[in-house]
Amino acid sequence: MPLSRILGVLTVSALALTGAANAEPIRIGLTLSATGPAASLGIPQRNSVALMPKQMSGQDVEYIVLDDASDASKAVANARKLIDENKVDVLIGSSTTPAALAMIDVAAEKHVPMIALAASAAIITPMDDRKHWAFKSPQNDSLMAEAIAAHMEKAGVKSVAFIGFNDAYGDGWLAEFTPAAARHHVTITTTEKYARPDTSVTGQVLKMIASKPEAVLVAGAGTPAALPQKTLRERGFTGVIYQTHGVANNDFLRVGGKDVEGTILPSGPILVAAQLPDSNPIKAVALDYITRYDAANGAGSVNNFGAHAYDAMLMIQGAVPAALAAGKPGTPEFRAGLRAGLEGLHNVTLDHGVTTMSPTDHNGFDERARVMVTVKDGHWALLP
Amino acid sequence: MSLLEIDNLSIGYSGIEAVRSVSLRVEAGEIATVIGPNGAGKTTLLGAIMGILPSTGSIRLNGESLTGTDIEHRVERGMSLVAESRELFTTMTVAENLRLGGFRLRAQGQAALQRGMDENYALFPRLAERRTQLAGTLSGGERQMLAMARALMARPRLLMLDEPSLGLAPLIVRDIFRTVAALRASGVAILLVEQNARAALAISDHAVVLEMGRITLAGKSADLAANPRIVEMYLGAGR
Amino acid sequence: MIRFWPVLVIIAAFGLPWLPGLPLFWVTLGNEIGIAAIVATGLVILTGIGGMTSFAQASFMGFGAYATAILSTRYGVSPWLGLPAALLASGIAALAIGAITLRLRAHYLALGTLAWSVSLYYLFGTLDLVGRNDGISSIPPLQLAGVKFVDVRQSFTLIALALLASLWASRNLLDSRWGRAIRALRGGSVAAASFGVNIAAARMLAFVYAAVLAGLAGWLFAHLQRAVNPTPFGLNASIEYLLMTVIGGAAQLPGALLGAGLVVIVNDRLQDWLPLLLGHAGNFEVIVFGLLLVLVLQFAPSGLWPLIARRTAATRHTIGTIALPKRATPAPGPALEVSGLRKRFGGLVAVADLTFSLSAREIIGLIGPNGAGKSTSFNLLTGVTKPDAGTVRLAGRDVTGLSAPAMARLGVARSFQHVKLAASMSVIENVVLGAHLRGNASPIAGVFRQDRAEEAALFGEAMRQLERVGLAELADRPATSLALGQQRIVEIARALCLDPSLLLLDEPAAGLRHAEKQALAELLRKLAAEGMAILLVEHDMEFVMNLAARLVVMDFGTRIAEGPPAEVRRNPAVIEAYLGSAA
Amino acid sequence: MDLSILLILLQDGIVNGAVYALVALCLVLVFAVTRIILIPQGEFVSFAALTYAVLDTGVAPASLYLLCGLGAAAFLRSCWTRRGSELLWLALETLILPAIVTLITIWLAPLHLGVAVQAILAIAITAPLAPYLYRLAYQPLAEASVLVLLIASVGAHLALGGIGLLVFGPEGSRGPAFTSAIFHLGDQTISGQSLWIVALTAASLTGLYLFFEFTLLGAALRATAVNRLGARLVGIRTSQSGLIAFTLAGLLGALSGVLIAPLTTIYYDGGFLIGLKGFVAAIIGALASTPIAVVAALGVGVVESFSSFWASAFKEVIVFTLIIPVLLWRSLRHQTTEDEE
Repeated sequence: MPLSRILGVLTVSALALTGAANAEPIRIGLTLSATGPAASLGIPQRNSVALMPKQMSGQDVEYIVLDDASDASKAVANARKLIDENKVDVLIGSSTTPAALAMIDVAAEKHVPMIALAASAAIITPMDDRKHWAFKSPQNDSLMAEAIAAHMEKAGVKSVAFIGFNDAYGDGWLAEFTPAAARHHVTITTTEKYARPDTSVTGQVLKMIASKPEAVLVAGAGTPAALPQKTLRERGFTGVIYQTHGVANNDFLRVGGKDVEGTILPSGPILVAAQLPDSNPIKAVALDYITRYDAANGAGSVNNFGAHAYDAMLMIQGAVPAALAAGKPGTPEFRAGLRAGLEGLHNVTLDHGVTTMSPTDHNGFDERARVMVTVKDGHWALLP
Repeated sequence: MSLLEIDNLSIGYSGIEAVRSVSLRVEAGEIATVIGPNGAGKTTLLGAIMGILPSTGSIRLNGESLTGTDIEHRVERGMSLVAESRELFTTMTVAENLRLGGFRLRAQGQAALQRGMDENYALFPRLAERRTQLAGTLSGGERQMLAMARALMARPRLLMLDEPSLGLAPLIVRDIFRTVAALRASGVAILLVEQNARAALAISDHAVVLEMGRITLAGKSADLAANPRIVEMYLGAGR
Repeated sequence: MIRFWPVLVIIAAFGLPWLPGLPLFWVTLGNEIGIAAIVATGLVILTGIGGMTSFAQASFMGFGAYATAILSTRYGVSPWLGLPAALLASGIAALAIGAITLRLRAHYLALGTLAWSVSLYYLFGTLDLVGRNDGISSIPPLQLAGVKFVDVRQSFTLIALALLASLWASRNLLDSRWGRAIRALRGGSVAAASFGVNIAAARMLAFVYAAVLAGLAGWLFAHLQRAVNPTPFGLNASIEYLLMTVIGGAAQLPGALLGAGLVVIVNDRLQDWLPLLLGHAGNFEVIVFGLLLVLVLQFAPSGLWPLIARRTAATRHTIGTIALPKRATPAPGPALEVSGLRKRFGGLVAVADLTFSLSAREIIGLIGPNGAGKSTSFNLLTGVTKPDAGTVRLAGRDVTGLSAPAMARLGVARSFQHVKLAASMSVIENVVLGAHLRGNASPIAGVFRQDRAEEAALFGEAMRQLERVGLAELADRPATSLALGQQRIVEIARALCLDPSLLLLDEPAAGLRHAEKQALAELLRKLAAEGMAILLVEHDMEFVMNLAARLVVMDFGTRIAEGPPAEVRRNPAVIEAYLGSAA
Repeated sequence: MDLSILLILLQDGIVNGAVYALVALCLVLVFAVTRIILIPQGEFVSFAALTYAVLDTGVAPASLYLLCGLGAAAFLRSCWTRRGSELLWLALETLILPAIVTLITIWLAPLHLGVAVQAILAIAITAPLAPYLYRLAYQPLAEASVLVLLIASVGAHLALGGIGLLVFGPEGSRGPAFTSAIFHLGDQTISGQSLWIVALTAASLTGLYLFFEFTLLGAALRATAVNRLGARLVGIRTSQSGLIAFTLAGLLGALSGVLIAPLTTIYYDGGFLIGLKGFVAAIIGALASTPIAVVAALGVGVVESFSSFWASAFKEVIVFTLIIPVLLWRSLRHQTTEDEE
């Protein structure tokens, strides 16, 4: 049988298969880094799935959660599996920037919207055909980096030493913070790296102290970010220490103890939701999530990362009415409608801020999405 | 009942049957020897009796079946093998090698261990001189002595010796054979595998000839030494 | 039908993914399996067959992936041109790393590659050139005639063809002159070196070949995933490829596919089934996977493929009739002169001042008690061991201290006291190893099957030698399934394949029956008559005394007597030392 | 870089190196006796550290489940192949012991009896995991090749890593220091905890030395390492030797975990990198020589400390590439013509 004929026959039979779905629930597929180095991000995100609504706009919603072990190729495989096997309408994930970057192409190829839970602005900028289908719920690193640099300038800090994770998180922060610091006339005296499981950062800390900075910025996530700070204090550094929003959970306070008192960091408002003025619409949304998360996972267990996943769901919830108008769940029309709906979100309040998306901005946060926070008496305190 | 009773023992590895249906007996307090050409399966036979190589057939020591048990169990039951390759602990001292030889009797305490060491030093004075030397630095003859002494430390009921004269000077070979002969007095039964057929037949009570994995002749050593075929094949060249 | 299998396979590669009713995700899984299987195929050759454990295969995959990613994103080079670049990048990386690391043996090598793997992972994550930890994204997909390979079905075809090509090339390689050298590395490298195989080169070949396959996988990965970053090229990934290979059955090519398939599918299914079983509370996949891995190894320590196919059918070899060129018949005169040869091992003098000579057309017996230094002398004469003092002359030329392959090149062939045949090879494959130096096909010729004429000639020669020693009908049997005596004869056939001028045989008659011994003696006489010089170590006095013109008797590394058999047998020193005196 | 920085880095390197030394020692010991490359050694370190940290909060740690579970699994796996006469002893080791440890922990944990009690409990909970793991994963594979044993190690490491995440969660913890004392030596400060680490490492090394040199059991272990067949021929059960080696590895691993817990934050998977660095040292010691491995471990600690000062981004690259020349030098010195396994 000639090859062209075989291909012809096969193509016809493949075509017969498509377009069968109807009256389906809305399927949301998540690939999260629930194991591996980014597990401290992925686990609260997975825990948040349990809090998500089972219905949106009267439609049943089904969540399918997969673990990508913090591995980009696994995340891509998961994305394909969720789309091809589970027929999801929208993807959420993954937790880290490299994994989210790798998923963009699958989303674009399959015409399925995805909402990344990673911070790097590179996921959605510069906007092009590939990123047409990509959205993201965490604030851009640049927004946070800008806030830190601005705070430094306001506080009269002229020089800062940088120490970050030797991975995408640390790299991303360094890339964003360097221009932000320049804009606010802050010099970076030295940039150091360390690995998440390192047992000692004495060498880096000595190098930083030797460069005589007025402040230090630690770009790490979760408890590992406490190590440089503890070592700095141990070695007698008395300047201000800035952290990133990646540390915003209670484990950081537990491990950091008295050494993290006075730390300054930018964060989503959720971290200090109770301290927000009642006029802030975010307060109610965030407190609702916090209450339910803590009820399910133990008091004080809430953190920023879980809320990013929850925010992704809130974004979808906001876009579903538009999508339903375009088509039934499970159809390409629905997915396209969902994408358009996400892009059309206007003044939607999330745990981390208020988003207004546009064809060029698939994150949509403004200044309301970050507050400056400090650690006072072992608790997070909102800075005016 | 003989001390060691082997019936229908066959040993095969990598597809070849190296030893086929061998049966033999060793009586308490006697020396038995297995002679035969290179590659006839002599070492394989001892390996199987000791449990190093898997085999089919029956092996009984003092009436107790050892079929399917491991090496360590057979040591516990009173077998000792001095392997052709000696298998010494080369980076340990002579004294440590001997001490470990008495591992089977560790429950009897330090005094018993020391007594055993003294006896063996008496049997092999050369070892006493070298007790702090590493086994790997000993000469060939001394290694053989150490291997035998280490085996004797376990106070075995059956001592198996694989080519004890291998690569040793005639004078030392003579010493070793004298020692083997003398051990008979201590009551241990000995199964000897030896290429030096003349020496082996001279000190043993019974002998078997193993050729191509089969026993082709068996009998009293003195008879075998006089058997014309044996004389031609294994002894004859000397005349 | 069998002859059309390539066509069937290609039809499957194109048609399978379009099969009606086949879930699309299975195709995705198939792609994942295919890429992993290509890497694992390299590991079969390197680890399972060559005996070198590598923890760096994912790193080599990284070299390939990054090479094509950089070229296609920064320089706009066509992805198709990225393929040779990827293969070259991983090959060159392997060559450089191999040059530093391959001298290491056994587990040192394994851990050396582990160190490379960790350090390369961090290097990928630190270098701007490769996009640091974020890696490189927006890699263009492959295109053919305007069609972009973005759909997993199209990718499947491409991956399947690449995998088939890898398996085909690997099979060809294993079935070639250099492939036999690689197959002999495990357990037979001393023997292989004695027949002129450059062991270091064979090791490097296996290392680079496996890396190039990993580079191919990396190229596919980069253009199908369209984003690369360090994680898929880290230590964990390397370990996963290794465990796929071991689970599948490290020593067989199909094991690579089986292992890759099992690991990928089990991982995927666990992700689906475990939450149903244990709830969503935790991630049990990795725990269950780890336990399964241990259990599988406990029940099948040599992998699963051997359980499925007990033994791959023997490869058919074309037996050519064209004779290989022969060495010029040596001029009469001393073929071998040994004087004052000496070797110590630690405190033990194994050979002390050994002196004797041997002419062409002469058979000499070297006798002495076990451990007298005969085998050591053989190793000294064949270059396996270097002497401490003394000289060895071959046809008048000083060859003292030459390596084993160099000695082989000069026409010295040998057999071994402890038979050294590669267990994984058939009788004729072992024999043809002896003719290694009489062929000159390169590994690349082997991979592309351009060596068939030469191979046929080599196998023809091997067959002739097997016929000569009377074992032709056993040619296709696994070598180690023969009786020990026959294995010794196989070694003689292998030695004859070298077309030697000097033949050293270590106990060739041990384990032979009477009639076989007579046939062997006849053969040796004939060989001597043709001009060969033969040195025999033998315990069988009847055999050696009837055959040898002279006997050299050794004891404690020294020559204690020399002369015609009848004379030696009356020598009192010989009687004392060897033939045994009463205790 | 001035002298005081140099001294601080040196001190830091030695303290970390001391922990690597304990790990390296276990790897050398286990490999020599059993031919197993014990990748899960790192897990013993991190599990002990995390257990120690949890105990400080006055709560009975979830690792007790692991202890009892693994014990029971080891019991079942060993029953399979065991003769009846040994069952009692086996049950004592794999069932009764974890039960006792669990009861004592539940009783003592809320009482806040101080770091010494917590440290001992943490070791008692973690150390037995090693022999259980041996019974479960490796004993049935005793005669397998080094490669197969290595892959089995990978399996054990994967499973334990997953369990670690389940039991301890993704975030790290720190344990309480044994002492908050700080000593001043010129302008140098030395923390009491560092001295504890160096002292206990030295004590463990001495203890091991005495055990190996002066006890019959220690000699039996060395004998197994030197010559497995020889050891079996004098009646030393190699599986027993393996069990003892694993027990020691578990004890020392747990000890290193408790020692390092106050110095730094430990994560469920943090032991792997500590293990890898111990590995580097063990490889330099060529998996056979204890003194070289210890010196190499200290060297790795110091190199790591200095490279984190000079080029922190390339620290791991430097540490792991460093072993290549050492390996080369070793392999050139010990040229062998032997065939590969």
